[in-house]
Amino acid sequence: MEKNEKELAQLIQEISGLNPKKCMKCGKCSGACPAFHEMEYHPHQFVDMVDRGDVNRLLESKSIWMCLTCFACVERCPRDVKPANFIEAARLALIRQQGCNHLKDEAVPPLLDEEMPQQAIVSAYRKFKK
Amino acid sequence: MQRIGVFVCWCGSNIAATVDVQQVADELAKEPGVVYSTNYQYMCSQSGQQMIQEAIKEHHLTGIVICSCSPRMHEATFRKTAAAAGLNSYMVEIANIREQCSWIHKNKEEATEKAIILGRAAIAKVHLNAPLTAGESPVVKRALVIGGGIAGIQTALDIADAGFEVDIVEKKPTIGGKMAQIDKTFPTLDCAACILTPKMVDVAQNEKIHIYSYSEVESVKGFVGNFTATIKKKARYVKEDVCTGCGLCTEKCPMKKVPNEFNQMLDNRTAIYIPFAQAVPKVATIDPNACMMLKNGKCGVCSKVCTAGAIDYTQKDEYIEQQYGAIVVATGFNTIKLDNFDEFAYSQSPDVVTSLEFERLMNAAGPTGGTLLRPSDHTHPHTLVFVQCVGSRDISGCGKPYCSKICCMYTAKHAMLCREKYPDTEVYVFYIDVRTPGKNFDEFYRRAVEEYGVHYIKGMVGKVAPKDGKLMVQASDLLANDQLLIEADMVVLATAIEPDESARSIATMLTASMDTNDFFTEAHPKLRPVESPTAGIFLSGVCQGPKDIPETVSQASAAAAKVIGLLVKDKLTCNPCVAESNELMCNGCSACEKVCPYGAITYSDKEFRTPYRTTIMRRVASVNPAVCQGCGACTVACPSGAMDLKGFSTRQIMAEVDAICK
Amino acid sequence: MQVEETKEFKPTIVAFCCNWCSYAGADLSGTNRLNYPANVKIIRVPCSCRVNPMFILRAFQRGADGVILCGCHPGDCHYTTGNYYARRRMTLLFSMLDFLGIEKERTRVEWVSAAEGAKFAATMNDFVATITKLGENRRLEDIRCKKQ
Amino acid sequence: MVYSYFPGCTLKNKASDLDLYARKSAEVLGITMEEIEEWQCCGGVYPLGANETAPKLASVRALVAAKEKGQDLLTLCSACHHVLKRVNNDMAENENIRTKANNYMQLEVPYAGETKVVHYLEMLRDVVGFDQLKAKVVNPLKGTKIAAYYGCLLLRPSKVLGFDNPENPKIMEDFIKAIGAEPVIYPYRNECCGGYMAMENKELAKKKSSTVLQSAKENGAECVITACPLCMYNLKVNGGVDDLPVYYFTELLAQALGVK
Repeated sequence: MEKNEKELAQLIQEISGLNPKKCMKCGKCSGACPAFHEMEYHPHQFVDMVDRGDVNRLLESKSIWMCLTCFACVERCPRDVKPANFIEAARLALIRQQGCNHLKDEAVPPLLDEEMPQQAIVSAYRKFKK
Repeated sequence: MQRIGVFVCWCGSNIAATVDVQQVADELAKEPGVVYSTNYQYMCSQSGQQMIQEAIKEHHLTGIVICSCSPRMHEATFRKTAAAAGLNSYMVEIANIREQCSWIHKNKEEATEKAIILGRAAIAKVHLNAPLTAGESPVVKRALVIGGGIAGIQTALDIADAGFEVDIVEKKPTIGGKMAQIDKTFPTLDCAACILTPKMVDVAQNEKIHIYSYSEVESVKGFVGNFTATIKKKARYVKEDVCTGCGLCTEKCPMKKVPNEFNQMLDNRTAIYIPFAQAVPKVATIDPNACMMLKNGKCGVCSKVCTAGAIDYTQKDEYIEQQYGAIVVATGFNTIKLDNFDEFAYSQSPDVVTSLEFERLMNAAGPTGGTLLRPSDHTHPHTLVFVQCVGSRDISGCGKPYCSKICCMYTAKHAMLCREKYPDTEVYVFYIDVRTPGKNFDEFYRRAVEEYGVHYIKGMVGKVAPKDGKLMVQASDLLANDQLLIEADMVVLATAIEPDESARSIATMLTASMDTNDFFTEAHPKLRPVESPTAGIFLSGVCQGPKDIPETVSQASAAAAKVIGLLVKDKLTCNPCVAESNELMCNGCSACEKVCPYGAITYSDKEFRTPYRTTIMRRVASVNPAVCQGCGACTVACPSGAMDLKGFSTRQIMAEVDAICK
Repeated sequence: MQVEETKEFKPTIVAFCCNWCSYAGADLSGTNRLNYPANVKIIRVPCSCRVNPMFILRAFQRGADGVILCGCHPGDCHYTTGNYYARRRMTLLFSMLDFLGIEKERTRVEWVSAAEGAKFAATMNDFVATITKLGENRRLEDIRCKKQ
Repeated sequence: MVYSYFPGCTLKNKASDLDLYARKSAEVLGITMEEIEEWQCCGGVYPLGANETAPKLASVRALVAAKEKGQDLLTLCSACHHVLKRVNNDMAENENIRTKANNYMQLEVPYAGETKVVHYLEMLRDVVGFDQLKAKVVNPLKGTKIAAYYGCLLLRPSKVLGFDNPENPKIMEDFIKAIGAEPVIYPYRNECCGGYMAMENKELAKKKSSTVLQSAKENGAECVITACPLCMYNLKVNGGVDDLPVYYFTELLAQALGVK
């Protein structure tokens, strides 16, 4: 069954287990984010979009796949909002659906090189697909 | 057995229209103990009151019940009436048959029945009433002000103006507090020293005010009107009454590398020092942690150069005991430590400063003589970044959950002054919200933007990275939805403020309550904002919550007015409806003491007789009736039923319950 | 078939109101002529924290069908913290009463400010309706105390 | 002191140096590292979703194994350390996850976060002591200017990891001093290297790692040390600063202790 946008936002909140309303929109997350310029929507917007239920645009954008999960936003947030967790929840809401993996198995081999540690591959698998 | 009189009021038709007053009077006349019952058109009128007084005398009544309007309306009236007829005013009970009966019920039968029940409850209660006398306690006509900042200064001046003695206890060597460190004041940009130092001089010259500088309050005992405080005068190794404040010692002292607190550690002072030129009292103080003479007996230069002979290396701490009628807390604030905010590189670069440090850097009497120079290399900065809300509004545990209130305005001031003095600078302010409620405040902020060209950016700094002597400021610009990287010369952090570290121990000493942030709680957040719930303790300035100078001064004067209102009284009448402990039943468990919001309950060991002519020492609670406000929290906390509330005793309330449920 | 005439059930309800907020709120609902049933009888106490759990047990013992405690809103207590004490004590008492089989709905704590006359009336109307639906309280009533 | 040791997949393969030198050094320092039997991959990343229990089970197994031996659990790889510590914290504090994980594991005694997870650096600081370490150094790296690179996973979120001040850490700097070298403080030592994005978005990883290395170099570093295989990869392959070698901290430790 197709979920409408509001339900999807609700689902993302549920997966995150967090409350986006705690955000006071200071923007420190976006001030701290090292991947900011890779994103169309930025950490403070993630939180806001989930809160407002405006998530279709977010889930379609490449932004959610750009998060490095470096926890700079989590560490520095004065309100304990944890933007990174919302980003991950948005990813999970997507990749838990059939055929929605961000990383396809056949796409992996060309991305590898001799030196690449297992850790990178395992992490990327965990972060990008189910 | 009481002889009770019942008086049912018609209140014109207000009661009589829906309640059969005759029937009520008749029914209540049948109650045990009721010897007289009547009804009348207007009980509160002159003739109604006269009727009550006559009945009291004629029927030798020991208690009366008035069935009328709410006690909130006329309880005081009828108490006076009773007292005038020689009946103790606490032998009066009101049955509220207007607001809580005739006005809300339409059915006359129902309303009459309810009025009778309410009357019965009041009769049941009055049976158990005992005459109460409001106690009196004397008032010592002297006030103690803890803290000598602008709040303490203003409070002391106002109290002294009314003719009362005031003592200011200040832990630093001089009064003046934080305001003395500030350069200019918003929104008028007066020089802080120009408006503060005359007040400090007024304090020094006022005969009614005594300053205990470099002193701390050691302990406080007693209660409203009658506190006893012990003040510790710390040894300053300089005879206060001999020192002329010439400052020669401070010039000659060889120990010149002591961080200077007054300049926020931005430069150094000597071991013997006078914090600043306009200090009050203008007396030198020796820092025992830095003085070579005090540490290892080698030096003594100051003593040699002092022509007045004021230096005394053998001075000891001195303790002074003094009585006070009222105590004002004006302990003020400090900026928080920035250990949890290293993303702003405060500990890594001297060019990242707090706003209070910035005040000193802009101040003509500051370490740079008022020329804005970077602390690292003493060069002129061209790009300055101000960061708001550093540690304020932070619930992550790193900072403070509240808004520090003053930062928006002082940052606007700093930014404006910066642009005014140095038009070649670029000034950026990163804000979350700009909060400028206050007279001429928003206009001031807008002037900073519109006339002085300060760049206000909605967003927050995420990281400051020192690079090649510059500071790379990475921040968000939420309106442009962008992340900026600004190459700055200085970063100024609007650091959150917190209550002074002494506040908690002082609150404990005074049994004054505090909130979770260590701000003192006021007796009522709206209606009694300058009083502590503990009687006789008053609050002035930031110790109660963040506030700016105008607000602090108005609160200080308000606190002074409250103190004066207390000190003009020769005696205090106490509310007689206070808690009372039955010592025979008390088991000394402290449960009541813990719930008492006023610290009215104390424990003492008392000797009791036991059978066989022996005695036993037991710890028992006693309530100070001058301090108790009569809430009754202790009565319920008491596990042994020893604690009761006069006027609302357990038996009285039970009797009402019984009467209603019968 | 014999039809017994049943009397309309009119519950007895005791309301404890703190002097500073709720009692004033009750007065205000009177001033504004906002009706609520006559079953509610108010006992004035200085603060909600003066209400001993014993008072409530006593009321039930003596035949009350419902007891409601009204105090100042959290943070507004005249005595700073009294209503917090009351809230804690009542939470414990009510859960014990619940355990004893006294329906949860028979007891209630409400915050009514001096300005909330309408809230006071609405609360009482609702409470009386609830108790009326529940019927007579038999569980704790001491029949020895009952007047025949 | 005997530790249960969780090496993790990368240390068995690409990052075998990190593991090898750690073991050699531990021997000198009187620390025994007992590798947990049949350990499973921690997953590399800590699952952030509130309702993800299964991906945490591998870590719980390792934690339980250490608990059964009555030992603290020693880790080396930043990622393993991060995941194990956070899962352990969940087991101690998150009732929902604890209940689910315990139901799944069917242990005789339920696990509630009793094991202490210790990073090798923490062990050096708190158990061996940097002063003691200094005393055991035979080849002090005199005068070498070393930049410590922490990355993200060791430090953040600091409330759970409790490793060091997340914005101004000093544990690695103290380590550098202990082995006789000179630490270089530079602002980007706790910024991300690009992490697992190295696979999908190499450009981003390049940008991030070169910022780090350039900052280290500008501040006079002669080499960089790290505790994370992925950081090592990014700095080396994507960092773009060829004349700044990157080592695992254990390699320099072994060198200083004379067991390299």
